[in-house]
Amino acid sequence: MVLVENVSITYKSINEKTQVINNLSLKIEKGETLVILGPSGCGKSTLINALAKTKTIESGRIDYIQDGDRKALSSKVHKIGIIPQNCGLLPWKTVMENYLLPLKIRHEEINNETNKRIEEICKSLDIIPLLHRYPRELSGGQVQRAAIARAFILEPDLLLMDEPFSSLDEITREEAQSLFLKIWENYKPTTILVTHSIDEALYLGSRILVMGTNMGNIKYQIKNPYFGKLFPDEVEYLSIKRTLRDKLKPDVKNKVI
Amino acid sequence: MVLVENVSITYKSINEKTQVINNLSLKIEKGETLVILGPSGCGKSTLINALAKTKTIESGRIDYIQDGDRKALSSKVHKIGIIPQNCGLLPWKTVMENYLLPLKIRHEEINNETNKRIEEICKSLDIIPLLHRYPRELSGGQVQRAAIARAFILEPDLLLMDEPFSSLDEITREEAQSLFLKIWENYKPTTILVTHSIDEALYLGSRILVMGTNMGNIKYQIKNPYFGKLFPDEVEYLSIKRTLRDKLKPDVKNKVI
Amino acid sequence: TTKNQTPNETPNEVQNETSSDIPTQEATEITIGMMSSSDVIPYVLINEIGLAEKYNIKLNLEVFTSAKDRDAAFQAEEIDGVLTDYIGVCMYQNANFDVKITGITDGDYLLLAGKNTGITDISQIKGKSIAISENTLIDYTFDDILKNNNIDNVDVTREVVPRIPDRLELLRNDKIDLGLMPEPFATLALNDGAVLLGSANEFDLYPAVSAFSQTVLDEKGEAIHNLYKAYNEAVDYMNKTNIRDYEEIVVKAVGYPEEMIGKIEIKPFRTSELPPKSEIEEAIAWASNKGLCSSDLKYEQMIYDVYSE
Amino acid sequence: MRKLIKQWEIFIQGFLLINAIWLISSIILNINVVPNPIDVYKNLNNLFTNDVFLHVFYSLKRIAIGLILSLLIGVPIGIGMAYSKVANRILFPLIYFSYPIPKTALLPIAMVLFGMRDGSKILIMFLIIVFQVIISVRDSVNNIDSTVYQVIKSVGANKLQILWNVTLPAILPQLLTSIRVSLGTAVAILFFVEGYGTKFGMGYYIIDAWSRINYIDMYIGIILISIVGFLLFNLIDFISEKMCRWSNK
Amino acid sequence: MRKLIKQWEIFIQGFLLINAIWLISSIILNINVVPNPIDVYKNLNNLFTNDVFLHVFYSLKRIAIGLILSLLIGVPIGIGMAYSKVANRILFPLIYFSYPIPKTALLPIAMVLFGMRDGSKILIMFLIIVFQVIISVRDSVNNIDSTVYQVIKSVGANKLQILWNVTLPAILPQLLTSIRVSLGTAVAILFFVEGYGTKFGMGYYIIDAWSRINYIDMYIGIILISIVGFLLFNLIDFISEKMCRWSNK
Ligand SMILES: Nc1ncnc2c1ncn2[C@@H]1O[C@H](COP(=O)(O)OP(=O)(O)OP(=O)(O)O)[C@@H](O)[C@H]1O
Ligand SMILES: Nc1ncnc2c1ncn2[C@@H]1O[C@H](COP(=O)(O)OP(=O)(O)OP(=O)(O)O)[C@@H](O)[C@H]1O
Ligand SMILES: [Mg+2]
Ligand SMILES: [Mg+2]
Repeated sequence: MVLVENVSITYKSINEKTQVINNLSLKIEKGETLVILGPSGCGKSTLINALAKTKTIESGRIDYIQDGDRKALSSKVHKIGIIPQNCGLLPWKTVMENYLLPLKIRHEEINNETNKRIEEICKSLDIIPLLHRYPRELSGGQVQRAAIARAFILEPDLLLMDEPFSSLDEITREEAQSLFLKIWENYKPTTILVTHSIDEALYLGSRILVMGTNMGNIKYQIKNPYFGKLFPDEVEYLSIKRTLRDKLKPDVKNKVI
Repeated sequence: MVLVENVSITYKSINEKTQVINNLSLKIEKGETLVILGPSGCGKSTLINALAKTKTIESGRIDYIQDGDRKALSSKVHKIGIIPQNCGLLPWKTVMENYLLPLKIRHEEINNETNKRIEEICKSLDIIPLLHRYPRELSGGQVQRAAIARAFILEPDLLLMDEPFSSLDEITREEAQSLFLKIWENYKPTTILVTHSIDEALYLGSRILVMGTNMGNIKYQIKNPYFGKLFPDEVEYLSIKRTLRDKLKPDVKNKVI
Repeated sequence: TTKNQTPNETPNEVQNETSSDIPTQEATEITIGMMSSSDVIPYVLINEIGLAEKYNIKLNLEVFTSAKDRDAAFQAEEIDGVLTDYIGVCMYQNANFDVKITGITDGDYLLLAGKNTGITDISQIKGKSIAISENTLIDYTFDDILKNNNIDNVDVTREVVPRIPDRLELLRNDKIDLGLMPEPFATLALNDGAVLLGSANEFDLYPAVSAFSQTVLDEKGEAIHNLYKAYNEAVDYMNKTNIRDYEEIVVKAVGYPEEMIGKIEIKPFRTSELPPKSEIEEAIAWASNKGLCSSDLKYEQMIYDVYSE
Repeated sequence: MRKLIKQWEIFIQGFLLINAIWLISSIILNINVVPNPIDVYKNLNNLFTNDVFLHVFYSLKRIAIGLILSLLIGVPIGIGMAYSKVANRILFPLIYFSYPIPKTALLPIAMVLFGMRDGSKILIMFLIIVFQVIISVRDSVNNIDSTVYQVIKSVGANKLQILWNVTLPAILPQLLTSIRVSLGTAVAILFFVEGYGTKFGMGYYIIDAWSRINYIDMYIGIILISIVGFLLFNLIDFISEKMCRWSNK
Repeated sequence: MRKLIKQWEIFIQGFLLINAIWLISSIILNINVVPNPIDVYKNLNNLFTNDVFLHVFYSLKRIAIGLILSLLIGVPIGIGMAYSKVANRILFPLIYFSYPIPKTALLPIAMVLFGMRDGSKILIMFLIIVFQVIISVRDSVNNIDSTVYQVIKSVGANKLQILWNVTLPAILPQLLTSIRVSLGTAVAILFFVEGYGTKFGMGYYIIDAWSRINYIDMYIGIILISIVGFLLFNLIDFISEKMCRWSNK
């Protein structure tokens, strides 16, 4: 379980200080897939980066509770996998080397089984012919698929995904989504997924959370009954969809002013 | 009218030569908005870059015909606006400076009217408070909106957009899309839009084109009767959608092998 | 031509002749730092004609291209002694580096005028420019030449050019009017048309000396004494032998251009002795006047007699 | 204002640190080539009787002209080599052959051609620095990510506009590094070129003291040159901060 | 194979070009500090009677040790200054103060400490180059885009792993530039440090000829040093090509 308590995050530039998240508290259960929706610029990526320990928080704490044992979430102790919004492949390593690096850093043995897993994931994402290319020789969607594969290969305890499917065509996206579900079924990583697609949120999120524009406030939360179900044709599905859409709209008071 | 004739494009690296587009011919009518769909990595961005003159073509020609006068398409003669997949904002210029640069290069007077237009577009895209920031101080979606605004401000004759709305939440995206339609209504730029969303294709494309995986072949083309119509609830709409989805799927022979 | 003769023919004979008294104990090593000039000829000959073995010393000649480098090495005790001059020793003393003059060396410094300057006599140098180094024996020598010719030195523009080859080049290319140069540069300039106006030796000024640090003198006194014996023998050899017999050695050591072989002339050298007191005192006066040393410096502090035994 | 105070703090702290190291090593080594800093500072007034400002002024003038000339000529050549295949083909071997030539060995030529005043001094300085500038500009232009050109090329910018709006800002951080490095080189070259044909300059001051074996004065000169160098480096840092605000971390 | 032929083509073309320029200027200037290249080449056999390989070998040895030492010490210091606030606070003023000191003025100290053989030579070379390396490494680490650290930090890499997998590859192109520049500097310093305490080295060869006013020999030495330099630069280009395949354009 990941516990985010009273977290505030600011960006500092020379003459400005922008507070992006103020006093956010959040609980992510073990094995849950939490989807975060929110208007552009509300602080979703910032939160993901804070969880991945790549953005320092100003105040508050982020803890990881395992078997009743509460520890500060740490990338050294806990296995965190991230797909950043810019994909984060190292340009000087081939796709394959990019995969092997996190495994090497975590001192994971690369045995037959690992190789088989890597191959399977790469096959599902259709990137086998790209494994020996450098990132700048890939198309936008190929980079994204490569980043997805890297995160999945790591088998992290905490999986953070920032708009991972945004540059994929519908077919490829569905394949990637179902791959995620398969992997999640397999060993149930705690997952946080940022997306802009309400359909995707309803398909992949066991819980859905809508952030507001106001310093990372949580406007709305819902347990999702349609988790893992593709194209449910129910009336209630459409009504949930509509609610989420409404919640995504800017606050009325902002509109009036 | 833009005429693409027998165009072939290859990428060269030290020991490899990858042909991406082979012998593609294409005609884009003046004032048309052509949407290109296609599986990830099929060569859409490559084509866009070739049209923008930022990727040299190996053979073939790309011409622009105006009033019966046929000339090679040239960024010096013709006004080309582009939103590349990575947005292409110059990191050392603020958002505002990024807008003014293309205008300055094209020697356009920056009068009251221009200022008003800039303000209007920025207001619609909700980026007024970001105008004095540098690109690295923006969120993913904000960068994308800034890039959209830059292309719209230029009022180009040929507007090239490579997945311009992919990082926007649904509400912002719809606003951006309707802004595009408004601008298009206004002075009818010839537009090529690459997208992964079939809905978006049907909303924004007067013609839709599906590229295959095989060296940029055109698998399918359709005049779109639903151009500019949001959420049409017709049976035929759904059937077109289904057709497009099918066409996006990899070729059967690939599947079998 | 002379070029093809074996230059070591004569030296070998000397070696054979002297190899009879084979040294019993190991030869003491003496390293001397020097810059290429005709002063070094006897030292080179000590090695070349086998005098080093005879006097049981191992003489290393370390050639420097800049006086600053040489001084640095001297202070670092990398070398035992140097070929320097009165002014140099004054400055060593002033820097609390106890260096003693142990002998004189021979070599002349020629005042030359560029071929296109129209100067033919030293009285015409008023208002002209000279390439010179500051606070060195050249500086001192120039002043001395002027004084001996009763010329007020204020009227000559002194341009500091540290490297002698550069001075020669400036003189050759009419960028400067005058130069004061040792061999072999003087000969080269003369060959090129420069006009000789005067020289140091002409007024019996021999400012160049060999010197050792007091520490080394204490440690290797015996060997240094032998060195001067060898030096004197080398000078005898030079003065008695036809220059053509050892010309190649001279050309190499001094750095004459090869085409000078067969034309080189050398004045007779003097055997080593301590410089006269009056000259040293004059040099001290000059140096202290320039602020290079204290006027309290005494002749006795500056010299060391290795010939006493 | 607070920034200024901090700058001074760093200056003083660094200065004290250097002097502490110096003091300790002069005590440990106990050789007269490393004089005790206290002795040196006791004689600091030498500096002011010695036209310190003239020395600094002359040196700065030479550095400024040498550096600016090198940039004016080196930057365009470097960019040209990176962009133009033809220019590269001609210039690349020329530069690779002439860069290793020890420029100080060309002093006779420089003196004969430009005299022994500032002309030849600046020529030598220029010849040494310009290659450093050319190489680093060429390399940094080659390392620019080609995607930044996309938009500006698509609006039909000409070469000059691309240069001004993309190439120069993109290489600016490396260019500033190169200027820092060149500045250090330029100061060091003073020591060579002020050894002849002048009586002014910080380099002259040090060489003169050295040839007089006056280590106290020599170290006074070194202190002077190191303070002036420090201030120049800080000036570049200041410029760099103003000009690279966009990448400020 | 074809590449090799092309390399040779460039080599020969550049060599001829340089010699053409030289020939023309020797004719125009008509001063004996610029001898006619034809006279020089006529005497080229001097080189081989003069232990050319020993000269090259000694110089290369000094350059190699000096450069490698500078890299071994300069790269970690530069990285340390960029990453650690404390290290930067202490080192930054120290370096800004000591970079401008003309290192050649420290020769007396270098000789006292390391003798007048290769020890002091390499020390002087090291002192000159290490600052260039420190400054450029520090600046290039500071210019690394912080987003490249994201993924590696999130998997809990330690400092060393980050260094090896991100920092070093990220600065590699600039580091290679810095090595190119330093190499040029190192070759030029030969000319200073081989002026004392040795009878071997390309610098010695040139200085010796210079002080004998033997311009023919001096130019032979310059040709030698420039060919060796050219080959060294090409070696670095070769390494650079192998190591930066990912950014190859
Ligand atoms: N620099 C390069 N070197 C080699 N191959 C490249 C390079 N850039 C792109 N490619 C290849 O060219 C093909 C087309 O790339 P392009 O970027 O045009 O695809 P795309 O249709 O835009 O895909 P996406 O939807 O993923 O953005 C891809 O298969 C890609 O791997
Ligand atoms: N380096 C920075 N300096 C200042 N402000 C920043 C910086 N990075 C991000 N911001 C601001 O912080 C806010 C949150 O950014 P963040 O990237 O978290 O948004 P987001 O929710 O991920 O948006 P998107 O959906 O567009 O990716 C934005 O308003 C952005 O302008
Ligand atoms: Mg984001
Ligand atoms: Mg693309």
